[in-house]
Order: sequence, then C-alpha cells, then structure tokens
Amino acid sequence: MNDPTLFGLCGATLVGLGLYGLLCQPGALRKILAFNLIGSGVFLLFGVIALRGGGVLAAAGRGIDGDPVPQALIITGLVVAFAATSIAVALLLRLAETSGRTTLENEAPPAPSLPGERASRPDGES
Amino acid sequence: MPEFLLGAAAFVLGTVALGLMRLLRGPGHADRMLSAQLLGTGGVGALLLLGVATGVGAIAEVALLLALLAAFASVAFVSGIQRSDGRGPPSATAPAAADSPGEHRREPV
Amino acid sequence: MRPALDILTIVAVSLGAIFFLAGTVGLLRFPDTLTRLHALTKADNLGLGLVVLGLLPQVSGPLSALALLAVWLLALLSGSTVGQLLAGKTAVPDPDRAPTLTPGTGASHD
Amino acid sequence: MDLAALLVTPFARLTELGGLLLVIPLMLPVVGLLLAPLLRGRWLGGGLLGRFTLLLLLLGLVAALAVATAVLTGDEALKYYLGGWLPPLGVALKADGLSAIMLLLSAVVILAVGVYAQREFQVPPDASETRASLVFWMLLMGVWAGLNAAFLGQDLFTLFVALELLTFSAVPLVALDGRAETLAAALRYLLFALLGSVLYLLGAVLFYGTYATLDITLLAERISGEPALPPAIIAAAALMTVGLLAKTALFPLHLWLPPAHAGAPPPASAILSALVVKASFFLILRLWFDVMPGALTPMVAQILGGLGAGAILFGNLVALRQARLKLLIAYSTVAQIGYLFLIFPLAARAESAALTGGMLQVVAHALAKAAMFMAAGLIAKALGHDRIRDLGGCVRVLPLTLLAFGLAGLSLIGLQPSGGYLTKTLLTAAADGTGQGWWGLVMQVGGLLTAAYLFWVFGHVLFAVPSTPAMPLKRPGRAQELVVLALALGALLLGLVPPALFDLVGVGRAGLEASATVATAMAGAFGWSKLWGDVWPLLVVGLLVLGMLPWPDRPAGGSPRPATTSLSVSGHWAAVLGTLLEPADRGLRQWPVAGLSFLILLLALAAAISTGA
Amino acid sequence: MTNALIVDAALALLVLGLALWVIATRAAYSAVVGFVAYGLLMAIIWVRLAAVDVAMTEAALGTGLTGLLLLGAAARLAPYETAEFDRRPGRGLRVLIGLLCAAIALGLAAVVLLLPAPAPSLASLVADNLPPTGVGNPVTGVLLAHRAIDTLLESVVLLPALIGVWSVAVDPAWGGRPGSLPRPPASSALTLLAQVLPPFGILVGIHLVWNGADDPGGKFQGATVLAAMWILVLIAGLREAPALSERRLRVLLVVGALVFIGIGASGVWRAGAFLAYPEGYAKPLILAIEAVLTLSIAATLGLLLAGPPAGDRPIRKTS
Repeated sequence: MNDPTLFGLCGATLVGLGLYGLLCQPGALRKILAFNLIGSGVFLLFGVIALRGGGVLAAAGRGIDGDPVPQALIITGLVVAFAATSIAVALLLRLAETSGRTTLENEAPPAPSLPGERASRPDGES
Repeated sequence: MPEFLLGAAAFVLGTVALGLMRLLRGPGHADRMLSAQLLGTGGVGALLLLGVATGVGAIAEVALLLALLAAFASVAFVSGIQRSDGRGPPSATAPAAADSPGEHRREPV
Repeated sequence: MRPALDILTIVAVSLGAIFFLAGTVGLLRFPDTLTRLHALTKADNLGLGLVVLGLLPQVSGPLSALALLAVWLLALLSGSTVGQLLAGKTAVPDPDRAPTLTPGTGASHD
Repeated sequence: MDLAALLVTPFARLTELGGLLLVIPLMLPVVGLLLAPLLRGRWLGGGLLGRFTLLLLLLGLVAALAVATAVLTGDEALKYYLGGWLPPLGVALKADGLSAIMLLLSAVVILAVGVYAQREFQVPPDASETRASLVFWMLLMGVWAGLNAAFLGQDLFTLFVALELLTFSAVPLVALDGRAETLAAALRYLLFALLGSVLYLLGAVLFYGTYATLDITLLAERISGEPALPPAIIAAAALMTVGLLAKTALFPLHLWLPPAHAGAPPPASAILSALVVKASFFLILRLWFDVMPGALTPMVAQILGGLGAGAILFGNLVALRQARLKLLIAYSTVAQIGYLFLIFPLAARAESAALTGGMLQVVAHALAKAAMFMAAGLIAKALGHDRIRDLGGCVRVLPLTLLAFGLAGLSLIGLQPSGGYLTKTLLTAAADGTGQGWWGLVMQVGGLLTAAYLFWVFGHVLFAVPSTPAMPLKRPGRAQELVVLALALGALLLGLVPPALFDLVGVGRAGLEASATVATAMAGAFGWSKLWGDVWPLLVVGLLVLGMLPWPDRPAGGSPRPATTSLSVSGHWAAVLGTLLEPADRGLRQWPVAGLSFLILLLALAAAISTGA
Repeated sequence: MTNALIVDAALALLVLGLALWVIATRAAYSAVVGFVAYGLLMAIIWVRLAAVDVAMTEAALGTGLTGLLLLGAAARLAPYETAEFDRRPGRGLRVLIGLLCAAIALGLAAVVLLLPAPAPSLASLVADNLPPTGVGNPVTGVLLAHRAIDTLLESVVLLPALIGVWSVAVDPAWGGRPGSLPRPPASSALTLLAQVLPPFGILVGIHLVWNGADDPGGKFQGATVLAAMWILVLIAGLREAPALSERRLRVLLVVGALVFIGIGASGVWRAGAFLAYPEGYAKPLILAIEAVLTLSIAATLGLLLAGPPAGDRPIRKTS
C-alpha cells in the first residue's frame, strides 16, 4: 500500500462519515458541515487519482506533479462548494431569524381546514 | 538532511496534533480555538519543513497563505464568540433593527 | 561552511520542535484559558521562529529566505493580535460575556 | 412576402452555422444573467429587466428552433469543440435529437413564464429595482443557462457545473416570498440536491480514475470495449444514478419536492416542475443510454421502473388528499415523474416506443404542468387563497383560466389527442409487446387517479357552495390567461403534430423509428370504440368522485361548513386509503427516512449493476 | 521514506479524527472549530499529494473564508441550538444508517484499492498541449485554455449564488449594505491588524495571480486572498461595506465573466473557435482574463461572506 492509496482510503471514509452526519445530525448547520466533509472526501479521492496519474510521467522522467486535469477540476469544485455553503448558510440564518427553527423536520402537518390562508403572499409580488 | 527535516515535520505535526486534545476537552470555545491556532502555527512550520525537504519552493507559498488566512480565521473566531454571547450586531445595523424583522436582536439563551 | 550550516539547521529546527512541544504541553496542562494562551503564543512563535531560522541556510535564493521570514512575521502579527483580542475578552470579567468563556455553560453543551 | 424572406434568410443562415450554433443557446442566458444586475431603472413601463429578458428569450427560442431544424434536416447530431481542443483534453458540446427537443422545450416554457411574469415581477413606479424582480429575472436566466448547459454538455464535469448552476438558481426562487415555510423548503431542497450533486461528482471522479476522460463519447467507446464493467464504474454508475434521482425527486426521494414546488411563486413553480427536475432526469438518460449503453441490466431497469410505478400510484393517491391546489399539483408532479422511469424496463426490447413515449411525457408534462401551476397562481391571486374546498363559484370569475387548467388536466389524464395520450399508448404498447403488461396496468390506474383528483377540483369549482366573491381580488392579465391557455393547448394537441417531426427523437441514435411509432399510435386514436373504451372508466371515476362532494343544498348556506361532510361509499374507502397514505408520505419525507431510502437505493443499484457485469 | 509515511499516516488519522469530531460533537460551534482545523490539515495533505495549486485554494478558501462563514453562522445560531440534539432520529434508525454508510465507505475503499494500475492519465497530453497556451503552469493551462468553459461557467455560477444570498433580505433592506459580518467592538489590536495585513495580502494576491501563469497559484487563490483582506478591513470597521445597489459594484461583479466571454467570442473570428486564443496571443489574453476575473471573483466571494443587505438605508429612488 503506497501513500496515495492511504489518502484514498481516507477519502472513502470521509464520504461515509459525511453521509452519516448529513443524514443523522438534525441541525442544518451540522448538515452543511457534513456536506463539506463529503465534498472534501470526494476531492481527496480525485487528488489521489491525480497523483497516481502523475506516476506515469514520473516514470518517464517528466516531473512528478501529478495529473493537472483533476487538480484543475478540484479547484473549480472547491469554489462551487463554497458558493453552495454560503447560500445554505444565508437561508439557514434567515430561517432561524424568522421562525427560530434550525432543523429540517417536516413542515407541520397541514391542518385540515386552513393552510391555504397564507398562500397569497403579502410581499412576494411587489 | 531531507530525512531529518521530514522527521522534524512529522514531530511538529504530531505534537500539535496532541494539542487537539484541548479541542476535545474544551471546556470553552476559546480553549478549542487555541488548539486550532496551535495546529495552524504547527502546520505552517511543518509545511515550511516539508517544502525545504522536498525542494518544492511553492510549498512555502502555501504556508504563507495558511498563515495569512489563519490570522483571518482567528479574527472571525474572536468576533464570533462575541456574537454567540448574544450581543447583537453593533451600531452600523442597529438603527434598522426596529423596522426590519430580519435583524431583530437575539436573546441569549 | 556547509556542515556548520547543517548543524545550525539541525540545532535550530530541533529547538523549534521542542518549543512546539512545550506549547502543546502548556495548552494541555495549564489551568485556565489565559495562561494557556500565554504559553501558546510564546511557544509557537518561538518554535516557528526557530524553525524558520534553521531553514534559512537551506534555501537557495534571497527571495525564498524572504518568504520564510514573511511567514514568521505574519504568524507573529496574527498571534499577538489574537492574543490581545482574546486576552482582552478574558481579562475583563464582563458578566454579559462570561458564559462562553467559563466551562460548561453558554453555547457549549458539555 | 418580403417580410417572410427577411425572416427566413437569417434563420437559414443560422442553421448553416454547424456546431458553432450550439454556443448561442449556451451563452445567451449567461450573457443575460451577467447583464441583468446592471439594468436598474423603470424605463419601458416599469420593467426594463423583464422586457430585456423577454427579448433574450425570443432570441433563445429562435436559436433553439435553429438547432432543432439543423439537427432534424441534417439527420445527425451537431457537435462543437470548445476552444478547438478535442476531448479528452477539451470539452465538447453536442446536440442530438434529445438535446434539441429539450432546448426547444425549455425555450418555449421559459418564454411563456417570462410573459406571464411580466406583470408579477415588474418594478413599481416608485422604485428603480425591487428584490423580487431582480432575483426572479436573474435566477430565471440562471435556470435557463443551467438547463441549456446540461442539455448540451458532453463532459461529465461540465455537466456537474451545469447542475450546480441550476440548483443555485432554482433554490432561491423557492424562498422568494421569505416566509419561514418556504425558507425551510428551500433549505431542504438545497441540501438534498447538494447530496445528489456531490455523489454525482464522486461518480464522475471514478470515471476519470478508470478511463482518464470525462467525455461522454469517449467513455462510451471505452466502456463498450470492456469485457466486464470494472468495480469503479459499477460504483460510479450507482452513485451518479442515485444522486440524480435525488435531484429528480423520484419516489421515495421526493421529500423536498412538494413543499418547494408548492411554496414557490407560481411562475417559479412552473419552471421547477416543468423543467428543472427534467434536467437531472435527462442526465440519467444520458448516463444509461449514451455513456454506458448496454450496461442497463434487467435488475437496474426493474428497480427504476418499480420506483416509477411507485411514484405514479403513491403520488396520485397522496395528491387526492391535498387540501391546497398548489400542493395537489406538486404531488401530481411526483406522480408524473414516475412515468419517465418506465422507459428503463421497456427500453431493452422496445427502444423506439419507450424513448419516444418518454420524451413525449417530458414535453407534455412540462407544458401541462407549467400551465397548471400558472393557472393555480391566477386562481390564488384572484381568490386570495387556493383551498380546494372553497373554490366554489370561481368559474364565474376565471372562466378562461379554469378552461386552461382543465385542458392541461386532460393531457395529464392521457386523453386523445394529448401528449399524455401518446405517452400512455406508446408505453403501454411497449409493455404489452415485451410481456410486461403490469406497467401498462399501473399507467391505467394512474390515469384514473389523475382523473379522480381533477374531478375533485372541478367538482368543487362547479358544484360547491359559491363561497368566493363575484369579483376577483385581482383580475388576471389577458396575456397571462392567454399564455396559460396556449401552454395547455400545446400539451393537449401534441398528438396532432405531424409524425415526421417526431423523428427528432431518433437523431444521433441508431435504429429509432419514432415517426412510425407515433403514426401507428395515432392511427386508431379517434375510432369510436377506442374513444368510448378510454372515456367510460373516466366517467365512472367522475361519478364516484362527484358522489363524494358536499352538495350545496345539503349544508344550506352554513358558512363554517361542518368538518365532516357525509361521504358516499366510494368516498369512504378513498378516505381510508388516504388516511393510511398520508402518514406514510409524511414518514417517508422525514429527512433521516428519506436518507435511509437513499442509501438502500444506492446499495441496491450497485448490486443490481454488478449482476450484469 | 519511512518519515514521509509517518507524516502521511499521521495526517490521515488526524483528518479522520477531526471529521469524526465535526460529525459527533454536540455543540455546533465546537464542530466548526474542528472543521477549521480540518481544513488546515487538508491543505497539508494536498501538499503531500503534490497538488500545490489545490493546497493554496484549500488554505485560502477552505480554512479562511469557509471558516469565517461557518464560525459566524454558528455564533448566530447558538441561541436556537438547544433543541436540536433531541431531534436526532431514534437509535435504531441511526444504527441502520450508520451501518449502511459504513458499507458504502467500505465499498468505496475497495474501489480505491481496485483502481486500474498503471493509472490512466491526461498528464502527458496536457504537457504536450501546453506550449500553444503560452503558460507554464499546467493547472492554469487546463483551467483557462483546455477546459475554459468550466472556468467560465464556474465564475458565472457564483453570481446566482450571490443573488441567492441577497434574496433572503427583507424587502425594505434591498440595495442596502450587507449586514452579516461580525462587528467586534473597536480594538487597537484589530485595527492594527486590519491596517498591516491587507497591503501585504494584496501583494500576495497579485503575486499569486501574476505567477499563476507559470507557477502554482492563480485567480481563485489570489481572489480569495483579496476577498479575505477586504473582509478583514470591513470587520475592523475601517471601511463601510458598499451598498449593494451601487452600479460600480454591480459592474465589478460581472465584468470578469463578460470579458472572458468577449475574448472567447472574438476567438470565433480570430482563432477559429469559441474560447480559443489566436496564436501567439494566448498568454497575454489568459493573463488579462485572469486579472479581470480575479477582481470579479474577489468581489463576489467577499460579498458572499458579507451576506444579504441588512437595511440601513432604503432603496434610492433613481432611474
């Protein structure tokens, strides 16, 4: 077992851990953290693939920097993950401010008669 | 020499990792952050050692970035624990608090 | 010349590593946040400084050496700032803010 | 005549651009998205941004038409290498028949939504920009950009970025009104969709790790050359499929869809239901039919078909129990998504009928559902609520809107000559032809259940105590009503389109006889016996449902109607079934339970793929 | 190489331990602190994986900006957090989900061990096709030439994300200044830091972008540093955040992608393909795109952190 494989196994474990956190932690912020863990596990696997891909080059004596294509894609992916995190955080903060909720359990079961009351929105169409 | 530097990097990393015990034990957020900060400095040190050991100059730049942004994260932390004390955002947004439901003051638990 | 520089590197880096160890021990053993903070900032600044000092003879150009020094200066600056900010908070016994810094209360649940 | 020439010549030039033509639909919405934040102000009658968007949408429609024309007349897929770099290094764009259909469909639906939303999202005279208007128009562009990129991309990573563009644009639309419920719905949607996309990305990573390319064509070549699928590819296919299923909200992963689609402003709901869930479905098609053709094992096909059947039955039954019109339509979407997944078990031996039927369902459902959501929006605007039991008398207020709603409903039920009819006929024929008649049975039951809830709505509209004011709170715009009607008519008359045009489905795909299949299906559509055979079950359902309605003469004029109206016999068992299913639905939509379904599905798919490997 | 192996094993174990902490600890704030430490270690791992460009991005984005974002969120959510823990799914469900997650992790681990060897790779293809792009850093070559469309779409993706963040504002606040940044009370230490660090950081950012053509670094890393410095100045209160309706700000947000598309479109006439560069002009054009994109991305990242407008001034009546 060489070291990139070690990190590959680490990435696989991170995906598993993150999945568990995303599904079992009730708090939305914890779910956001868990999503980031899954993401970094995936990127880590990609990084391992990049390094393995560089092995061919190293054997041919052309540098050891790994395969640049996955590296470029990981950078793109990191930025996208940051954008996702920031939207999620903004929604969550607003949700907490308006309702005090920070979890994602089902909406209250619709009362038999009137939940349509609030269907017309007060300021949505301004 | 590279072997010694790598060994030193491993040692520094292992040491500051031990410091993460503080993360587990707490008891306050500040203590937890201290262990992260130690990890930051230690990580920077380990990166510098790695950079020289492997002869890749750009690693020093990673260390530079890490040091730069670690300062930033610490500031975020210090401001953050003030917020978690329940002190609302000060002056700049306070006047609006009355009429915008979005920025009402949060009460400490 | 070379062996002397190598010895300098070995000594300085080893010393630096020991300071890191000291910082860790301080962080783990000292009784309260403030003393931990002091142990930490002193130790890791010195540790990093010694590591940088030890590495200086090993790098090729003046630019790399400058980068090393810059890293250390940055760490010093941010370390002292954060130290001050934290210490400022810890030193003033403000009842409003006490919860997060005393064990077991505030937003931490353990 | 000169005018015609003036219009036709540039169009012809456009279709001769070849692959470069594909850059236009890819970049047009992106440029719109980038220019939108600069267009502050209230010139052009309070809607500079809206008018600008409309202009772009018209241009986009022309571009999509040009792509479709070029693909259909050239009878081969358009391809373009961005930057002149060939895959595997570069990224290719490709429009085969399916892409062309999707491009055209999204251009049409988004244009309709754009017309509808002019009124709702215009800037009031005393401001230069409002939150809702900027957010809506920009994100509409964002959704459009994401859709077109997803339909044209040939690179698994580019498709990932497209999916994220789509998600980031769609999620804030859900929470546009800022109420806590919609914020929670948006957050749920976002987190579940992110789970889907990160697993999709993991799949793409494994593809790259095995073949060092992300280009669909190259991957297909390499995979078809394999004696057996490597383990990484099995894992990748399972991860990508289940990730995309989560984004498509296929039962039982539909936890986020009903609150999100029902809570969004009506034009946004229309886009979300009609198009956004279809993009991830489209990528599932791409994965199984283009990236790994031949790897679709019978087990996988049966799992996907089974989930589809579950969606049809479950979604329709739960829809029956909804008290609010928009939620009913949202659950109807859950059900209608199910039909799409019947393609998989049928495609193995009846690819023409399955793919053509599936694409027809995509188109027909998109048109009909967009029409229904926007009609529901007009109803809610005019009445101030969308409670089904209080819709009585609203036909007097909104005759045109309700007509459109009903016509769109006919397509969902699957009556001649709608797109829904063609879908059902083609898929049922395929099911019978391949000895899997049970899928046809599911579709029959689904159609009847759809009819039941539409009768339920119309029963209230026509016969319930007129509790609505004679004058609407807000009269819908003429353009709004017309555009809804046009979409509904589009869905209803899809079957009358000349069959030759359906050959578009088969471009870029060997051995697909779409036009012949459609022609056969339409040939017997209007025979009396056929018509009667299709209509009488609906009449029976209609009678049963109307029997459940509270008749106006019974609780005479009592304004707070008693909670339990006396039910007919049929009403009783429907109520029993409903009371059983509603908690089941609520349970399945619990986050951890949905997560459990997700994990089980992932492992089951991996096992099913490896049975054939 | 034993020392290297020890470093790697220690890193892997630490990262896993921290991930476990992030998942399992009770208080969200502690979890976030753990996540910041985790990001730090990931940066070191990227160095070990010979991906220095990624390490820089992770150090800047993963540790710095994400840290600020999540720490701020955790602090603001702390008052609401108490009830969360009781809403965990039941023990049986947790065990079941845990087992399935473990199965998936094991499956993935098996897949990792079974990846083909020798590993297929595009590395030599990139190396062969780097000269026409004129840049020396293969990662930059891939991002700006071979796969330019990804980079373009990705810089576009940031805009809906920003609009999504803004969209949660209350209507009267629209167009005002963003209000999510922490505002600690004025302190001399913070002011000093916010005065000393930014010039240095800007230097580093420019260096990263400029050098990114040939050495590790590039627009994302540079932009992240610039954004962090800007945010630091805002947090310290040395500058006021701009009102989000300002036209200059809006232009800054979109100019990068527009220039990118413009240069890409000119490629249709000058170089035969959309997003292609005319021969001999590739490097200056790439540098130009990088420079403008850096500004746009930095502004967008900063505003993503700064949050939705918070209503200190109503929208101006202009036209």
